[in-house]
Amino acid sequence: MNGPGLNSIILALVTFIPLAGALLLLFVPQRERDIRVFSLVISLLAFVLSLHLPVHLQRAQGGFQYEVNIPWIPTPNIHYHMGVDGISSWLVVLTTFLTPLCVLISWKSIRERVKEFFILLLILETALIGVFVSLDLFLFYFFWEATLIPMALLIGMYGHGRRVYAAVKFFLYTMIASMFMLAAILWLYAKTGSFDFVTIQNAVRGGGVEGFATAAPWLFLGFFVAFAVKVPLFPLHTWLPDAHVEAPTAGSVLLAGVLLKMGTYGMLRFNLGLFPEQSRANAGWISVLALIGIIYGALVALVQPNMKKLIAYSSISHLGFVVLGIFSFTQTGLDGATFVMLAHGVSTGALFMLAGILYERRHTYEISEFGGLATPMPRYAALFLFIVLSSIGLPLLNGFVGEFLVLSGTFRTSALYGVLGATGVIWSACYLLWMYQRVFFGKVTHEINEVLPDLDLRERITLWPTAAAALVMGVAPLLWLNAIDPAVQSTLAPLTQMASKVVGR
Amino acid sequence: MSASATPLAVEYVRILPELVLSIFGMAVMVLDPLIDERRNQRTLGNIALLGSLAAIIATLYQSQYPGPGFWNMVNVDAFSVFFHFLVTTVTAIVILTSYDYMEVQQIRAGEYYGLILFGAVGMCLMSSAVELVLIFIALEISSISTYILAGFRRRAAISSEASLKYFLLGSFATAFFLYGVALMFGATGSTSISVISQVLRSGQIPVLAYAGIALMFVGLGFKVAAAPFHIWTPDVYEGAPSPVVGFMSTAPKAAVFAVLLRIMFEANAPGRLWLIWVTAALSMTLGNIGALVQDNVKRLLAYSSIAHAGYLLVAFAALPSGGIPAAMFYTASYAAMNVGAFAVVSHFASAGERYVTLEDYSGLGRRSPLLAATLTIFLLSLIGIPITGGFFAKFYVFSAALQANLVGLVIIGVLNSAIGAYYYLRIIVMMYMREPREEAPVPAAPIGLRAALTLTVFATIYLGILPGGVLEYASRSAAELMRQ
Amino acid sequence: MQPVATTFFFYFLSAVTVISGIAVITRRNPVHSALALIVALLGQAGLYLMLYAPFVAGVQIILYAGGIMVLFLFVIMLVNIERAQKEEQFNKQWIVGIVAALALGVLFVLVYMKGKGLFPQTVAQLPEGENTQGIAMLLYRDYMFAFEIASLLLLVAIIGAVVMAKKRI
Amino acid sequence: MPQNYVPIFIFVALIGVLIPVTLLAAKLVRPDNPNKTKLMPYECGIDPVDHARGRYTVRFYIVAILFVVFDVETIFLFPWAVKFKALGVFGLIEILIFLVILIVGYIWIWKKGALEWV
Amino acid sequence: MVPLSYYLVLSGILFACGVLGFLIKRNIITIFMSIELMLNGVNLSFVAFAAQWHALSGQVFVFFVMVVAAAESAVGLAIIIAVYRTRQTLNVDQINLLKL
Repeated sequence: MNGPGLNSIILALVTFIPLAGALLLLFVPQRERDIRVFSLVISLLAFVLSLHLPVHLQRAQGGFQYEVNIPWIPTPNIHYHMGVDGISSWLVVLTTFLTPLCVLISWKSIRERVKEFFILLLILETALIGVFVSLDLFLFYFFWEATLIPMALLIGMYGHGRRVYAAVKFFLYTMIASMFMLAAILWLYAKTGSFDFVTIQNAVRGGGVEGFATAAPWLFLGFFVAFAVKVPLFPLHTWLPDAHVEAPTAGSVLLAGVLLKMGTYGMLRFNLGLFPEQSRANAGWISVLALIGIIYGALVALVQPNMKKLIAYSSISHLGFVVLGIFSFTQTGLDGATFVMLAHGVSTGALFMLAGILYERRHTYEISEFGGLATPMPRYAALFLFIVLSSIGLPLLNGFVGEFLVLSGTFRTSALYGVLGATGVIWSACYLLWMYQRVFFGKVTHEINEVLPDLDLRERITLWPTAAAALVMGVAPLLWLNAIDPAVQSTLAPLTQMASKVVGR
Repeated sequence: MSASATPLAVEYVRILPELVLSIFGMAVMVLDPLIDERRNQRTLGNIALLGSLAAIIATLYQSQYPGPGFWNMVNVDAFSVFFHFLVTTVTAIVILTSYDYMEVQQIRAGEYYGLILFGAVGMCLMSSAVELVLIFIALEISSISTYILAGFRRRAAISSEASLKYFLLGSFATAFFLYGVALMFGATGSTSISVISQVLRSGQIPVLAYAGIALMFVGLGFKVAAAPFHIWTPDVYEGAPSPVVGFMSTAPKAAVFAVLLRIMFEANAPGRLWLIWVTAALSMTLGNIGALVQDNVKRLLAYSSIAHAGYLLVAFAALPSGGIPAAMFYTASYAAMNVGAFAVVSHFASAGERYVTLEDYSGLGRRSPLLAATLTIFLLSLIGIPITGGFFAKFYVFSAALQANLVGLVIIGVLNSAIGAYYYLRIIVMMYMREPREEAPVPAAPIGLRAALTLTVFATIYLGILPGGVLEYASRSAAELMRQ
Repeated sequence: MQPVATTFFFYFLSAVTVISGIAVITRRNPVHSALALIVALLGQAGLYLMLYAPFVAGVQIILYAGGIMVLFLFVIMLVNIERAQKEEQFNKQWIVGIVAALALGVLFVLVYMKGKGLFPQTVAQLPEGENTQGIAMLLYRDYMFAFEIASLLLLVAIIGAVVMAKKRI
Repeated sequence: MPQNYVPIFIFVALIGVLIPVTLLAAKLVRPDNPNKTKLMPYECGIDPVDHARGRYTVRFYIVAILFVVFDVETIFLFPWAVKFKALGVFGLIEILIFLVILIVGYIWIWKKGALEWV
Repeated sequence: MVPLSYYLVLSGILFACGVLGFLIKRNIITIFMSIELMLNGVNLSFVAFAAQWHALSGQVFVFFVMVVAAAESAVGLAIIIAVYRTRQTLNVDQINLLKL
């Protein structure tokens, strides 16, 4: 616990301000303008407060900071235990950074049932932050489930075409997978008698848990399946394209920006944290799955007629990088993976916003509908190019730093995976630039495109922060890596000792 | 407890809730023909509500005088007070919901409230009786009153058919239960549970006891709608009036589970594991699969109650120390969510129970957002989403089973609750994501229903956020139960 | 003095009971099966007498044969049975019935075989002089609470029957 | 089989023999050549329109139920009557409670109009 | 003297008869009669065990079983009449409004 006062209650504040905002929204009168302004203020407040987290984080101290640990339910001894380290503090900032932008982007696009929309959005934000800050397995599972309902309702109520199918598919995929995680958590509780992540981690490392050796592979799989569905890893990814195409813009931004990171964060925290030797044993086939994800995602994106689906498959392939980085078990690999998580959140979030803006004008995502948009909408085209370059991985922008670190880490463990991963960078360049060329360059094919209005003030305000963040992350990654490095150090500690035992170096 | 001719005054206190309920029941019954037509429904309803609230107070008062009563027929301890409180609160909520159900369906009957109160007497008695004779008679009172209540929608043909099916299978089950009691009496020479448990714990267990337990389990399995004997549940739940179904699916089920707990654990029934294991697994799977194909909401909730009976039976297979509190907690949280769900269903069904199929529920989120929101909370609790009571109920049951390392059963349970999520989700999807078929707004929820819903929602959420207190009480009563 | 030929009476009465029991199931006309049931009940009353339970035999005759069967015959009269007779008597699940009966038979034979040693071979003499008095003391002392609750059960039965039977209440 | 029941058995045996014998004897002795008109039920000249066994009304049934329930009530009184001296005042209170509950049932039936023979 | 187990076998047979009747008969009243038959089987075994354990409580239990059977039959037959009034038939297979 570092210092009384703000530090002790900051986590509770950041997590539950959006929820309080959502409840207050119930009493705000039905006028749409007030609702939108009110939710914008709430999300900005949460963002400012969350900035406090990385700034005051003591670099030297490896463990969790701003810890709060209050017993909540005595009988199965569940504690309200929250804490943040380098990785999760920045993920919280990513969430609070994207939510105000979502509120701004859906200023005009949401017409009816506005109040319910913003209530669901704020509840979703609370649940997402909760996932990243909770250290009690039960609390983690509680927030993990709590993200399902608002997201499913957002897709189901405000989406386009086949929204019900997409919402049900999304809900069921995650629900059934998380049942396995629940079974694993139950088993751990039955054997160690507590839900607390830290105590379980010590018990596991101490070897005190009886029957752990036999059950460990199943427990690892239980956790891994739930996270793999969320990432999404190759075989379990089919829900993502449907969910993205049908979700409203704000929903896709949060879905791609943060929900996918819950899966990778879970792998980093729980799979690596609790089962180091299992993760090393399974690293082989998981990395293969990640590689397939990268290449398959990129190839399918290449042929997509629908712009939003293309971006969805691009995020599958980018997340493949993250998983590759995590299971390379090297310091740089894990640093890179965390950095790609943050960078991907910013750039893909921006890409979905851009697609949303286009949808507001033409109510379609089909690339064939657009052609030569550079002439009527020059500013929009420039921004779009900037974001595309950042997500491709142009040096001096955020994509490059992350992918470079991941690839260098992967090369160290196995050169073959490194090479195959590198092709992913080329593929992403192909489909994104080709899409950009078809949409923006050449002469205007459809006459109604001539008169499309360019970005208005509100849209510019939403997009500029993401562009600025992409640039700053590209130029000065150390701001982020200083916080991430010690956290990665502490997660990697058991693995490296174990590695030295195994490899003997 | 007096060996003398007459029981002490304190023993009358030990049956106070039953006395209060039957006095109010008789008052409602006699007043019905005396009061004139119009005002009769509301005043009788109020009297009945007063009766159930008085019974709740009587239960709290009774809880200060634990101990046996009436020559060891009745034994008041933390276990029976828990179920008394549960049954009386469920009765109060059902009476609240049926105020307006009666007017909407134009069923003009004072006996409805009388029968509910008499049924409640039977159920309360079942939880505190330790003598098989008394258990049998209490079981009969509660079953007969539910048979009649099931057939109360006299104009609808399916209602009388529902009560006929319920009656035939119910008396069939009672005959099996009786045969089990006869064999147990033959094996141990007495019908009082404490004597039976002594005999079973002491010497070699006579072979008759195995057959006796099996037959008793068959008989009670019918009443609780566990799997191999669940055929009647969907038809009866569809035919009977909705508030009655809410009553029927929670209170008598909780009372029968109390009896099962006493017989299985207190009487330390022999060879019970594989019997329960099979029934639990069967009812979970059949309940869930059956519910997947339903389009009538009441039938869907009937199959879901079969599945939940399966989850509850998983707690029976666990060790007594972990199993009993889990089972008690499960009955409490299941009662809260199911009564609430059926209260909302009874309001949506409106006159003549027309709107009962899934299509009728489309777009309800827009037509009456408040009621749809409460139904969603109950459905989420039935699925087992964390902040609701349903989650902790399943959680305790599965962790109790895990402690008795019944891993196979837990896996079936976890998979089933995953499948279960689908058909509850269909209702939520219908309500929120479909356009409403007809624009007629659903009438606003009247006072009685509003009060009932606030109570049940509060109970579901309370059990979801602070389950510690209830579970603490349950494990204390379990320890007490096991000490005898 | 050893009673004259008890085993004969036992076999006679059990034969009567079993045959009329089967007749109840197999007869097409419900009135015939009702009469067969009455004969079975009377045979059973005789068996109770053999088991030194005169009070229970008396109640059986008055209540069962006298009360319930009267009710059955009333209802059969109420429902015109001509149409009922023409309809096919046995529904399709007779296989299920046979299987269930066999299962129960196996269960009882198993119990009987296993439990053979358990029961004393002969039925001990029981002074049936004060049988009813003994039951009375038991009924109004030990089972007093069950007795009071039974009155409540009868009350519920009255309400139920009248509510269901009358056309408009 | 305790002996003092032998007279009952003789009585039952006698009934069992006498009734069938009388019926059989009458059947054997009387002339028997049925033809259609003779078998028609005699309805003082008008030809019958419906089969003999007409439908009873429900009223009969309600009376039958009440008979059964109050029959059970009397059977409960029977053992009490045998030992009411030993049971004493407490026994009396017990029976009074029992009777009061059933009288409440009776009043309810009466007020309900189930007994009217309309 | 007749050994007690003969009575048990007899009660087993009666119970099995009742179950058989319940499952195969079509007319509801006959089904209801077979339930009464099952209850009689149970009563017989109760009295037999009461004789064996010299406990009158068995006979009191039988007495209560008969009382309950009377109450149940009164209610059951009322329900049968209610069903008959709405459906004009007592054939179990035709009363199938509530199919899946």
